[in-house]
Amino acid sequence: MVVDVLSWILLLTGGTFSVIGGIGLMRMPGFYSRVHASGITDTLGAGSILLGLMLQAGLTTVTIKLVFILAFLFITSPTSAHALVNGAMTNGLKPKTQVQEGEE
Amino acid sequence: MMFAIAMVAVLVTMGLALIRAWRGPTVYDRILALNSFGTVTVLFIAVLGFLNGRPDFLDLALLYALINFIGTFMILRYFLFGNYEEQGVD
Amino acid sequence: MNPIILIVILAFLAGTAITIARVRGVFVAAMLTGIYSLLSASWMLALDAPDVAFTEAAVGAGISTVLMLSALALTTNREKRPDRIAVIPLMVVLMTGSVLIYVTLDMPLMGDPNAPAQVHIAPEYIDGAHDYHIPNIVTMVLGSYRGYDTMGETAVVFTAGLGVIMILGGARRVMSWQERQQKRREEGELVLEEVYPLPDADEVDPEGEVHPIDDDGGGAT
Amino acid sequence: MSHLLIPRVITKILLPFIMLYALYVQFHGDYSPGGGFQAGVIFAAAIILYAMIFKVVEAERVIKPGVARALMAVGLLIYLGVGFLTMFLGGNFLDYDVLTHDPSHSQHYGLLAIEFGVGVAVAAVMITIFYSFVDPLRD
Repeated sequence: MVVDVLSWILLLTGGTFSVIGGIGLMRMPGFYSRVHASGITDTLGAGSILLGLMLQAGLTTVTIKLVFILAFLFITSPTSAHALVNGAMTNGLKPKTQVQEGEE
Repeated sequence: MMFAIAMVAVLVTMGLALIRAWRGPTVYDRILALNSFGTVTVLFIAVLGFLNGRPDFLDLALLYALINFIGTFMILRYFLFGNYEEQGVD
Repeated sequence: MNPIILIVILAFLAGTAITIARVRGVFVAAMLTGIYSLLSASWMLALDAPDVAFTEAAVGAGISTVLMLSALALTTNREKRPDRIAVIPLMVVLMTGSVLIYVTLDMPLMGDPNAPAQVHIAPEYIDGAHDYHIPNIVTMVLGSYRGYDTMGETAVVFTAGLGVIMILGGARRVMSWQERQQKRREEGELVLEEVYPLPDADEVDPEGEVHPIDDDGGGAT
Repeated sequence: MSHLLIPRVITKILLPFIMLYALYVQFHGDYSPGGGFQAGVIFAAAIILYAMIFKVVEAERVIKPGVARALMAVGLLIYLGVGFLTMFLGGNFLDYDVLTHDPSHSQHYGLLAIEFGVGVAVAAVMITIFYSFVDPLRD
Protein backbone atom coordinates (compact mmCIF):
# COMPACT_ATOMS: atom_id res chain seq x y z
CA MET A 1 0.00 0.00 0.00
CA VAL A 2 2.72 2.43 1.02
CA VAL A 3 4.67 1.27 -1.99
CA ASP A 4 1.70 1.95 -4.23
CA VAL A 5 1.24 5.45 -2.88
CA LEU A 6 4.95 6.15 -3.25
CA SER A 7 5.02 4.93 -6.80
CA TRP A 8 1.89 6.97 -7.61
CA ILE A 9 3.66 10.04 -6.31
CA LEU A 10 6.85 9.26 -8.19
CA LEU A 11 5.10 8.49 -11.45
CA LEU A 12 2.99 11.64 -11.24
CA THR A 13 6.05 13.75 -10.43
CA GLY A 14 7.99 12.16 -13.23
CA GLY A 15 5.19 12.60 -15.72
CA THR A 16 4.68 16.22 -14.72
CA PHE A 17 8.35 17.06 -15.00
CA SER A 18 8.62 15.26 -18.33
CA VAL A 19 5.80 17.33 -19.72
CA ILE A 20 7.30 20.49 -18.23
CA GLY A 21 10.58 19.67 -19.91
CA GLY A 22 8.77 19.02 -23.16
CA ILE A 23 6.91 22.33 -22.96
CA GLY A 24 10.18 24.07 -22.20
CA LEU A 25 11.80 22.40 -25.19
CA MET A 26 8.90 23.65 -27.26
CA ARG A 27 8.49 27.16 -25.92
CA MET A 28 11.85 28.40 -24.68
CA PRO A 29 13.54 31.04 -26.82
CA GLY A 30 16.95 30.21 -28.16
CA PHE A 31 18.94 27.04 -28.19
CA TYR A 32 20.77 27.26 -24.87
CA SER A 33 17.65 27.73 -22.77
CA ARG A 34 16.12 24.74 -24.52
CA VAL A 35 19.06 22.63 -23.40
CA HIS A 36 18.14 23.59 -19.88
CA ALA A 37 14.54 22.47 -20.44
CA SER A 38 15.53 19.15 -21.94
CA GLY A 39 17.72 18.53 -18.92
CA ILE A 40 14.59 18.42 -16.76
CA THR A 41 13.12 15.60 -18.84
CA ASP A 42 16.40 13.73 -18.89
CA THR A 43 17.07 13.80 -15.17
CA LEU A 44 14.10 14.48 -12.93
CA GLY A 45 11.43 13.16 -15.30
CA ALA A 46 13.24 9.99 -16.30
CA GLY A 47 14.58 9.38 -12.81
CA SER A 48 11.22 9.68 -11.09
CA ILE A 49 9.36 7.56 -13.60
CA LEU A 50 11.95 4.81 -13.52
CA LEU A 51 12.04 4.88 -9.71
CA GLY A 52 8.27 4.57 -9.62
CA LEU A 53 8.42 1.60 -11.96
CA MET A 54 11.12 0.02 -9.80
CA LEU A 55 8.87 0.24 -6.76
CA GLN A 56 6.14 -1.52 -8.71
CA ALA A 57 8.44 -4.26 -9.95
CA GLY A 58 9.81 -5.24 -6.57
CA LEU A 59 13.08 -7.10 -6.17
CA THR A 60 13.27 -8.87 -9.52
CA THR A 61 15.43 -8.89 -12.63
CA VAL A 62 13.20 -6.15 -13.96
CA THR A 63 14.38 -3.82 -11.21
CA ILE A 64 17.99 -4.61 -11.96
CA LYS A 65 17.43 -3.80 -15.62
CA LEU A 66 15.70 -0.57 -14.64
CA VAL A 67 18.66 0.36 -12.45
CA PHE A 68 20.97 -0.23 -15.41
CA ILE A 69 18.78 1.91 -17.65
CA LEU A 70 18.69 4.69 -15.09
CA ALA A 71 22.45 4.60 -14.61
CA PHE A 72 22.98 4.60 -18.35
CA LEU A 73 20.65 7.55 -18.88
CA PHE A 74 22.24 9.51 -16.06
CA ILE A 75 25.66 9.01 -17.56
CA THR A 76 24.88 9.52 -21.22
CA SER A 77 22.41 12.37 -21.42
CA PRO A 78 24.51 14.99 -19.60
CA THR A 79 27.44 13.92 -21.77
CA SER A 80 25.42 14.38 -24.93
CA ALA A 81 24.13 17.74 -23.74
CA HIS A 82 27.63 18.86 -22.84
CA ALA A 83 29.04 17.83 -26.19
CA LEU A 84 26.15 19.45 -28.02
CA VAL A 85 26.50 22.77 -26.24
CA ASN A 86 30.25 22.62 -26.63
CA GLY A 87 29.88 22.03 -30.35
CA ALA A 88 27.32 24.78 -30.77
CA MET A 89 29.49 27.22 -28.85
CA THR A 90 32.59 26.28 -30.83
CA ASN A 91 30.71 26.74 -34.05
CA GLY A 92 29.74 30.22 -33.00
CA LEU A 93 26.08 30.00 -32.09
CA LYS A 94 25.46 33.06 -29.94
CA PRO A 95 23.21 32.82 -26.90
CA LYS A 96 20.02 34.74 -27.34
CA THR A 97 19.89 37.53 -24.84
CA GLN A 98 16.68 39.24 -25.90
CA VAL A 99 13.48 37.98 -27.36
CA GLN A 100 13.16 39.59 -30.74
CA GLU A 101 9.91 40.42 -32.41
CA GLY A 102 8.74 38.16 -35.17
CA GLU A 103 10.72 35.19 -33.95
CA GLU A 104 9.60 32.45 -31.72
CA MET B 1 -4.20 3.44 -13.99
CA MET B 2 -0.99 5.05 -12.84
CA PHE B 3 0.84 3.55 -15.78
CA ALA B 4 -1.79 4.97 -18.12
CA ILE B 5 -1.24 8.44 -16.71
CA ALA B 6 2.52 8.06 -17.01
CA MET B 7 2.03 6.83 -20.57
CA VAL B 8 -0.01 9.89 -21.47
CA ALA B 9 2.68 12.13 -20.03
CA VAL B 10 5.36 10.28 -21.95
CA LEU B 11 3.44 10.46 -25.21
CA VAL B 12 2.81 14.19 -24.76
CA THR B 13 6.52 14.76 -24.11
CA MET B 14 7.40 12.70 -27.15
CA GLY B 15 5.11 14.85 -29.24
CA LEU B 16 6.57 18.09 -27.91
CA ALA B 17 10.14 16.92 -28.54
CA LEU B 18 9.16 15.79 -32.02
CA ILE B 19 7.60 19.13 -32.84
CA ARG B 20 10.88 20.77 -31.88
CA ALA B 21 12.71 18.30 -34.11
CA TRP B 22 10.37 19.02 -36.99
CA ARG B 23 10.52 22.79 -36.69
CA GLY B 24 14.19 23.38 -36.03
CA PRO B 25 15.00 26.27 -36.54
CA THR B 26 18.71 25.50 -36.13
CA VAL B 27 20.40 22.16 -36.48
CA TYR B 28 21.35 22.24 -32.83
CA ASP B 29 17.71 22.36 -31.82
CA ARG B 30 17.05 19.30 -33.89
CA ILE B 31 19.91 17.36 -32.34
CA LEU B 32 18.78 18.41 -28.89
CA ALA B 33 15.26 17.28 -29.69
CA LEU B 34 16.60 13.97 -30.99
CA ASN B 35 18.48 13.43 -27.76
CA SER B 36 15.50 14.31 -25.62
CA PHE B 37 13.24 12.20 -27.78
CA GLY B 38 15.50 9.21 -27.29
CA THR B 39 15.30 9.54 -23.53
CA VAL B 40 11.53 9.76 -23.66
CA THR B 41 11.39 6.71 -25.93
CA VAL B 42 13.30 4.73 -23.32
CA LEU B 43 10.68 5.79 -20.78
CA PHE B 44 7.96 4.88 -23.27
CA ILE B 45 9.21 1.32 -23.57
CA ALA B 46 9.59 0.91 -19.82
CA VAL B 47 6.09 2.22 -19.13
CA LEU B 48 4.58 0.24 -22.01
CA GLY B 49 5.90 -2.99 -20.55
CA PHE B 50 4.29 -2.27 -17.21
CA LEU B 51 1.09 -1.07 -18.85
CA ASN B 52 0.70 -4.36 -20.66
CA GLY B 53 1.67 -6.29 -17.55
CA ARG B 54 4.72 -7.86 -19.16
CA PRO B 55 7.84 -5.91 -18.25
CA ASP B 56 10.12 -8.45 -19.93
CA PHE B 57 11.33 -6.34 -22.80
CA LEU B 58 13.44 -3.86 -20.90
CA ASP B 59 16.49 -5.03 -22.86
CA LEU B 60 15.04 -2.94 -25.62
CA ALA B 61 15.00 0.16 -23.46
CA LEU B 62 18.67 -0.37 -22.69
CA LEU B 63 19.37 -0.76 -26.39
CA TYR B 64 17.51 2.46 -27.16
CA ALA B 65 19.47 4.39 -24.57
CA LEU B 66 22.67 3.02 -26.08
CA ILE B 67 21.68 3.70 -29.68
CA ASN B 68 20.56 7.18 -28.75
CA PHE B 69 23.94 7.94 -27.23
CA ILE B 70 25.84 6.56 -30.19
CA GLY B 71 23.59 8.28 -32.70
CA THR B 72 23.82 11.66 -31.00
CA PHE B 73 27.59 11.44 -30.88
CA MET B 74 27.83 10.33 -34.46
CA ILE B 75 25.81 13.33 -35.59
CA LEU B 76 27.81 15.66 -33.39
CA ARG B 77 31.08 14.30 -34.66
CA TYR B 78 30.16 14.74 -38.28
CA PHE B 79 28.22 17.91 -37.88
CA LEU B 80 29.84 20.02 -35.24
CA PHE B 81 33.39 18.83 -34.85
CA GLY B 82 33.85 18.05 -38.51
CA ASN B 83 34.99 20.56 -41.07
CA TYR B 84 31.64 21.47 -42.46
CA GLU B 85 31.00 24.99 -43.48
CA GLU B 86 27.29 25.01 -43.52
CA GLN B 87 26.27 24.91 -39.93
CA GLY B 88 23.71 26.85 -38.09
CA VAL B 89 20.39 27.67 -39.66
CA ASP B 90 19.31 25.20 -42.27
CA MET C 1 -4.99 2.11 -24.30
CA ASN C 2 -2.96 0.20 -26.88
CA PRO C 3 -4.92 1.32 -29.97
CA ILE C 4 -4.59 4.94 -28.84
CA ILE C 5 -0.82 4.51 -28.47
CA LEU C 6 -0.62 3.01 -31.93
CA ILE C 7 -2.59 5.83 -33.48
CA VAL C 8 -0.51 8.49 -31.74
CA ILE C 9 2.73 6.88 -32.86
CA LEU C 10 1.47 6.56 -36.42
CA ALA C 11 0.64 10.26 -36.38
CA PHE C 12 4.18 11.02 -35.19
CA LEU C 13 5.53 8.82 -37.97
CA ALA C 14 3.51 10.69 -40.59
CA GLY C 15 4.73 14.05 -39.31
CA THR C 16 8.34 12.89 -39.31
CA ALA C 17 8.02 11.56 -42.84
CA ILE C 18 6.62 14.87 -44.08
CA THR C 19 9.44 16.73 -42.38
CA ILE C 20 12.02 14.45 -43.99
CA ALA C 21 10.53 15.20 -47.37
CA ARG C 22 10.58 18.93 -46.72
CA VAL C 23 14.03 19.61 -45.28
CA ARG C 24 16.86 20.35 -47.69
CA GLY C 25 19.83 19.68 -45.45
CA VAL C 26 20.84 16.11 -46.11
CA PHE C 27 22.37 15.67 -42.66
CA VAL C 28 19.17 16.79 -41.04
CA ALA C 29 17.25 14.35 -43.19
CA ALA C 30 19.55 11.50 -42.14
CA MET C 31 19.05 12.47 -38.51
CA LEU C 32 15.29 12.55 -38.88
CA THR C 33 15.49 9.11 -40.47
CA GLY C 34 17.00 7.96 -37.19
CA ILE C 35 14.03 9.40 -35.32
CA TYR C 36 11.74 7.69 -37.80
CA SER C 37 13.38 4.33 -37.13
CA LEU C 38 13.16 4.80 -33.38
CA LEU C 39 9.47 5.63 -33.71
CA SER C 40 8.71 2.67 -35.90
CA ALA C 41 10.58 0.44 -33.47
CA SER C 42 8.35 1.74 -30.69
CA TRP C 43 5.35 1.07 -32.88
CA MET C 44 6.46 -2.51 -33.49
CA LEU C 45 6.95 -3.00 -29.77
CA ALA C 46 3.43 -1.73 -29.15
CA LEU C 47 2.30 -4.35 -31.69
CA ASP C 48 4.00 -7.04 -29.56
CA ALA C 49 6.88 -7.75 -31.88
CA PRO C 50 9.92 -7.20 -29.67
CA ASP C 51 12.35 -9.06 -31.90
CA VAL C 52 11.50 -6.92 -34.89
CA ALA C 53 11.62 -3.82 -32.71
CA PHE C 54 15.05 -4.86 -31.48
CA THR C 55 16.35 -5.26 -35.01
CA GLU C 56 14.78 -2.04 -36.16
CA ALA C 57 16.30 -0.09 -33.29
CA ALA C 58 19.76 -1.62 -33.66
CA VAL C 59 19.93 -1.54 -37.43
CA GLY C 60 17.60 1.24 -38.49
CA ALA C 61 18.29 3.79 -35.79
CA GLY C 62 21.83 2.79 -35.01
CA ILE C 63 23.99 1.43 -37.76
CA SER C 64 22.19 2.70 -40.82
CA THR C 65 22.10 6.26 -39.51
CA VAL C 66 25.80 6.01 -38.78
CA LEU C 67 26.63 4.58 -42.18
CA MET C 68 24.35 7.11 -43.86
CA LEU C 69 26.17 9.96 -42.13
CA SER C 70 29.54 8.45 -43.05
CA ALA C 71 28.43 8.16 -46.64
CA LEU C 72 27.07 11.71 -46.66
CA ALA C 73 30.40 12.97 -45.42
CA LEU C 74 31.74 11.85 -48.79
CA THR C 75 29.29 14.05 -50.68
CA THR C 76 27.80 17.48 -50.24
CA ASN C 77 25.61 18.69 -47.45
CA ARG C 78 22.85 20.14 -49.57
CA GLU C 79 20.16 18.49 -51.60
CA LYS C 80 19.60 20.16 -54.95
CA ARG C 81 16.32 21.92 -55.20
CA PRO C 82 14.32 20.30 -57.97
CA ASP C 83 13.48 22.49 -60.95
CA ARG C 84 9.85 21.51 -61.01
CA ILE C 85 7.46 19.19 -59.29
CA ALA C 86 7.99 15.74 -60.72
CA VAL C 87 4.50 14.74 -61.81
CA ILE C 88 5.03 11.19 -63.01
CA PRO C 89 6.81 9.94 -59.86
CA LEU C 90 4.11 11.56 -57.75
CA MET C 91 1.44 9.73 -59.75
CA VAL C 92 3.31 6.44 -59.40
CA VAL C 93 3.66 6.88 -55.66
CA LEU C 94 0.02 7.81 -55.21
CA MET C 95 -1.17 4.89 -57.32
CA THR C 96 1.05 2.38 -55.53
CA GLY C 97 -0.09 3.72 -52.20
CA SER C 98 -3.76 3.47 -53.06
CA VAL C 99 -3.31 -0.05 -54.41
CA LEU C 100 -1.58 -1.07 -51.19
CA ILE C 101 -4.33 0.44 -49.07
CA TYR C 102 -6.92 -1.31 -51.22
CA VAL C 103 -5.15 -4.64 -50.71
CA THR C 104 -5.08 -4.26 -46.94
CA LEU C 105 -8.87 -4.29 -46.94
CA ASP C 106 -8.75 -7.95 -47.92
CA MET C 107 -6.19 -8.92 -45.32
CA PRO C 108 -7.21 -10.56 -42.05
CA LEU C 109 -7.57 -8.25 -39.06
CA MET C 110 -4.72 -7.92 -36.60
CA GLY C 111 -4.78 -10.81 -34.16
CA ASP C 112 -7.52 -12.65 -36.04
CA PRO C 113 -7.35 -16.27 -34.80
CA ASN C 114 -8.72 -17.52 -38.12
CA ALA C 115 -6.04 -15.90 -40.24
CA PRO C 116 -4.22 -18.44 -42.44
CA ALA C 117 -0.91 -17.84 -40.69
CA GLN C 118 -2.45 -18.60 -37.31
CA VAL C 119 -4.25 -21.82 -38.20
CA HIS C 120 -1.75 -23.27 -40.59
CA ILE C 121 1.85 -22.80 -39.55
CA ALA C 122 1.93 -21.04 -36.18
CA PRO C 123 0.72 -24.03 -34.10
CA GLU C 124 3.51 -26.15 -35.49
CA TYR C 125 6.12 -23.56 -34.56
CA ILE C 126 4.68 -23.19 -31.07
CA ASP C 127 4.60 -26.95 -30.50
CA GLY C 128 8.15 -27.33 -31.76
CA ALA C 129 9.48 -24.55 -29.54
CA HIS C 130 7.67 -26.09 -26.61
CA ASP C 131 9.10 -29.53 -27.27
CA TYR C 132 12.61 -28.20 -27.58
CA HIS C 133 12.33 -25.86 -24.56
CA ILE C 134 13.27 -22.73 -26.43
CA PRO C 135 11.33 -19.78 -25.02
CA ASN C 136 12.01 -17.38 -27.85
CA ILE C 137 10.06 -18.81 -30.76
CA VAL C 138 11.46 -16.23 -33.16
CA THR C 139 15.01 -17.49 -32.68
CA MET C 140 13.75 -21.03 -33.05
CA VAL C 141 11.99 -20.24 -36.32
CA LEU C 142 15.00 -18.31 -37.62
CA GLY C 143 17.54 -20.92 -36.72
CA SER C 144 15.77 -24.22 -37.06
CA TYR C 145 12.72 -24.07 -39.27
CA ARG C 146 14.14 -21.40 -41.54
CA GLY C 147 17.81 -22.24 -41.18
CA TYR C 148 18.37 -22.08 -44.92
CA ASP C 149 16.78 -18.64 -45.14
CA THR C 150 18.98 -17.30 -42.37
CA MET C 151 22.02 -18.74 -44.06
CA GLY C 152 20.99 -16.91 -47.21
CA GLU C 153 20.60 -13.70 -45.24
CA THR C 154 24.05 -14.05 -43.77
CA ALA C 155 25.38 -14.62 -47.26
CA VAL C 156 23.56 -11.47 -48.39
CA VAL C 157 25.16 -9.42 -45.61
CA PHE C 158 28.53 -10.88 -46.55
CA THR C 159 27.93 -10.00 -50.20
CA ALA C 160 27.01 -6.45 -49.21
CA GLY C 161 30.32 -6.14 -47.40
CA LEU C 162 32.14 -7.52 -50.43
CA GLY C 163 30.37 -5.07 -52.69
CA VAL C 164 31.35 -2.09 -50.58
CA ILE C 165 34.95 -3.29 -50.47
CA MET C 166 35.06 -3.70 -54.21
CA ILE C 167 33.54 -0.30 -54.92
CA LEU C 168 35.16 1.87 -52.27
CA GLY C 169 38.27 0.11 -51.07
CA GLY C 170 40.95 -1.09 -53.41
CA ALA C 171 43.49 -3.63 -52.31
CA ARG C 172 45.67 -0.95 -50.78
CA ARG C 173 43.07 -0.10 -48.16
CA VAL C 174 43.69 -3.37 -46.39
CA MET C 175 46.63 -1.60 -44.82
CA SER C 176 45.88 0.67 -41.94
CA TRP C 177 46.51 4.36 -42.27
CA GLN C 178 49.79 4.27 -40.42
CA GLU C 179 51.13 1.39 -42.46
CA ARG C 180 50.21 3.17 -45.65
CA GLN C 181 51.82 6.35 -44.41
CA GLN C 182 54.94 4.39 -43.55
CA LYS C 183 55.04 2.82 -46.98
CA ARG C 184 54.61 6.12 -48.70
CA ARG C 185 57.33 7.66 -46.66
CA GLU C 186 59.64 4.83 -47.59
CA GLU C 187 58.81 5.26 -51.23
CA GLY C 188 59.34 9.00 -50.89
CA GLU C 189 56.07 9.44 -52.67
CA LEU C 190 54.05 11.75 -50.52
CA VAL C 191 54.35 13.36 -47.16
CA LEU C 192 51.15 14.21 -45.41
CA GLU C 193 52.81 15.39 -42.24
CA GLU C 194 52.39 18.99 -43.21
CA VAL C 195 48.66 18.58 -43.24
CA TYR C 196 48.29 16.05 -40.49
CA PRO C 197 51.51 15.93 -38.48
CA LEU C 198 52.11 12.32 -37.65
CA PRO C 199 53.50 11.88 -34.14
CA ASP C 200 56.57 9.76 -33.72
CA ALA C 201 56.17 6.65 -31.68
CA ASP C 202 57.80 8.08 -28.58
CA GLU C 203 55.90 11.34 -28.77
CA VAL C 204 52.53 9.69 -28.64
CA ASP C 205 50.75 10.40 -25.43
CA PRO C 206 50.57 7.08 -23.58
CA GLU C 207 46.94 7.73 -22.75
CA GLY C 208 46.23 8.35 -26.40
CA GLU C 209 44.34 11.43 -25.37
CA VAL C 210 45.52 14.27 -27.50
CA HIS C 211 47.00 13.95 -30.92
CA PRO C 212 47.71 16.86 -33.19
CA ILE C 213 45.50 15.29 -35.81
CA ASP C 214 42.47 15.78 -33.64
CA ASP C 215 42.13 19.45 -33.53
CA ASP C 216 41.05 19.91 -37.07
CA GLY C 217 38.42 17.29 -37.14
CA GLY C 218 40.31 14.09 -36.54
CA GLY C 219 39.55 10.85 -38.18
CA ALA C 220 36.16 11.76 -39.43
CA THR C 221 37.15 14.31 -41.95
CA MET D 1 42.69 20.90 -25.38
CA SER D 2 40.35 18.73 -27.27
CA HIS D 3 36.63 19.39 -27.23
CA LEU D 4 36.13 15.68 -26.88
CA LEU D 5 37.71 15.25 -23.46
CA ILE D 6 34.55 14.50 -21.51
CA PRO D 7 33.01 12.30 -24.23
CA ARG D 8 36.26 10.37 -24.29
CA VAL D 9 36.27 9.68 -20.59
CA ILE D 10 32.62 8.66 -20.65
CA THR D 11 33.13 6.47 -23.71
CA LYS D 12 36.02 4.73 -22.00
CA ILE D 13 33.77 3.96 -19.07
CA LEU D 14 30.85 2.80 -21.18
CA LEU D 15 32.55 0.74 -23.87
CA PRO D 16 33.05 -2.43 -21.80
CA PHE D 17 29.41 -2.38 -20.82
CA ILE D 18 28.28 -1.93 -24.40
CA MET D 19 30.35 -4.91 -25.49
CA LEU D 20 29.10 -6.96 -22.56
CA TYR D 21 25.58 -6.07 -23.55
CA ALA D 22 26.31 -7.21 -27.10
CA LEU D 23 27.51 -10.55 -25.76
CA TYR D 24 24.39 -10.81 -23.60
CA VAL D 25 22.19 -10.21 -26.62
CA GLN D 26 24.25 -12.72 -28.58
CA PHE D 27 24.16 -15.62 -26.18
CA HIS D 28 20.80 -14.94 -24.57
CA GLY D 29 19.01 -14.95 -27.90
CA ASP D 30 17.24 -18.23 -27.14
CA TYR D 31 15.53 -16.71 -24.14
CA SER D 32 14.92 -13.05 -24.85
CA PRO D 33 14.64 -10.79 -27.88
CA GLY D 34 17.84 -10.58 -29.82
CA GLY D 35 20.28 -12.85 -31.51
CA GLY D 36 23.31 -12.82 -33.71
CA PHE D 37 22.25 -10.08 -36.05
CA GLN D 38 21.43 -7.55 -33.36
CA ALA D 39 24.46 -8.49 -31.30
CA GLY D 40 26.76 -8.05 -34.26
CA VAL D 41 25.30 -4.65 -34.95
CA ILE D 42 25.72 -3.56 -31.32
CA PHE D 43 29.30 -4.77 -31.25
CA ALA D 44 30.06 -2.93 -34.48
CA ALA D 45 28.39 0.16 -33.04
CA ALA D 46 30.72 -0.02 -30.05
CA ILE D 47 33.76 -0.15 -32.32
CA ILE D 48 32.40 2.66 -34.46
CA LEU D 49 31.75 4.78 -31.38
CA TYR D 50 35.33 4.22 -30.34
CA ALA D 51 36.55 5.14 -33.80
CA MET D 52 34.53 8.32 -33.84
CA ILE D 53 35.21 9.57 -30.35
CA PHE D 54 38.87 8.67 -30.47
CA LYS D 55 40.27 8.18 -33.92
CA VAL D 56 39.75 5.75 -36.73
CA VAL D 57 43.45 4.95 -36.55
CA GLU D 58 43.05 3.90 -32.94
CA ALA D 59 40.14 1.64 -33.82
CA GLU D 60 42.15 0.15 -36.65
CA ARG D 61 44.75 -0.83 -34.11
CA VAL D 62 42.08 -2.75 -32.20
CA ILE D 63 40.52 -4.45 -35.18
CA LYS D 64 42.69 -4.25 -38.26
CA PRO D 65 40.88 -3.77 -41.57
CA GLY D 66 42.34 -7.02 -42.86
CA VAL D 67 41.13 -8.90 -39.80
CA ALA D 68 37.64 -7.46 -40.20
CA ARG D 69 37.62 -8.62 -43.81
CA ALA D 70 38.74 -12.09 -42.87
CA LEU D 71 36.11 -12.31 -40.11
CA MET D 72 33.38 -11.52 -42.64
CA ALA D 73 34.12 -14.80 -44.34
CA VAL D 74 34.79 -16.63 -41.07
CA GLY D 75 31.29 -15.85 -39.81
CA LEU D 76 29.64 -17.26 -42.90
CA LEU D 77 31.95 -20.26 -42.78
CA ILE D 78 30.96 -20.98 -39.17
CA TYR D 79 27.33 -21.11 -40.27
CA LEU D 80 28.10 -23.32 -43.22
CA GLY D 81 30.41 -25.42 -41.06
CA VAL D 82 27.59 -26.24 -38.67
CA GLY D 83 25.54 -27.35 -41.65
CA PHE D 84 28.30 -29.58 -42.97
CA LEU D 85 29.02 -30.91 -39.47
CA THR D 86 25.45 -32.12 -39.13
CA MET D 87 25.71 -33.72 -42.56
CA PHE D 88 28.95 -35.35 -41.50
CA LEU D 89 27.28 -36.72 -38.37
CA GLY D 90 24.61 -38.36 -40.45
CA GLY D 91 21.77 -35.86 -40.45
CA ASN D 92 20.54 -33.43 -43.03
CA PHE D 93 22.12 -30.04 -43.70
CA LEU D 94 21.50 -27.87 -40.58
CA ASP D 95 19.64 -30.67 -38.83
CA TYR D 96 20.82 -30.03 -35.28
CA ASP D 97 19.24 -33.11 -33.73
CA VAL D 98 22.30 -35.22 -34.44
CA LEU D 99 24.72 -32.96 -32.56
CA THR D 100 24.18 -34.58 -29.14
CA HIS D 101 22.01 -37.33 -27.79
CA ASP D 102 19.38 -35.02 -26.35
CA PRO D 103 17.43 -33.25 -29.14
CA SER D 104 16.65 -30.24 -26.93
CA HIS D 105 20.31 -29.69 -26.10
CA SER D 106 21.20 -30.19 -29.74
CA GLN D 107 18.82 -27.45 -30.74
CA HIS D 108 20.34 -25.09 -28.20
CA TYR D 109 23.90 -25.84 -29.28
CA GLY D 110 23.05 -25.58 -32.95
CA LEU D 111 21.25 -22.27 -32.49
CA LEU D 112 24.12 -20.88 -30.42
CA ALA D 113 26.64 -21.91 -33.08
CA ILE D 114 24.81 -20.42 -36.03
CA GLU D 115 23.91 -17.27 -34.12
CA PHE D 116 27.58 -16.88 -33.31
CA GLY D 117 28.41 -17.19 -36.99
CA VAL D 118 25.79 -14.60 -37.90
CA GLY D 119 27.05 -12.26 -35.18
CA VAL D 120 30.66 -12.47 -36.32
CA ALA D 121 29.73 -11.95 -39.95
CA VAL D 122 27.44 -8.99 -39.30
CA ALA D 123 29.85 -7.23 -36.94
CA ALA D 124 32.73 -7.69 -39.39
CA VAL D 125 30.68 -6.47 -42.34
CA MET D 126 29.49 -3.37 -40.51
CA ILE D 127 32.99 -2.51 -39.35
CA THR D 128 34.36 -3.08 -42.84
CA ILE D 129 31.72 -0.86 -44.41
CA PHE D 130 32.47 1.82 -41.86
CA TYR D 131 36.20 1.64 -42.54
CA SER D 132 35.58 1.81 -46.27
CA PHE D 133 33.39 4.87 -45.88
CA VAL D 134 35.66 6.86 -43.63
CA ASP D 135 38.91 5.83 -45.25
CA PRO D 136 38.87 7.97 -48.39
CA LEU D 137 38.29 11.06 -46.29
CA ARG D 138 41.61 10.76 -44.56
CA ASP D 139 43.83 10.63 -47.58
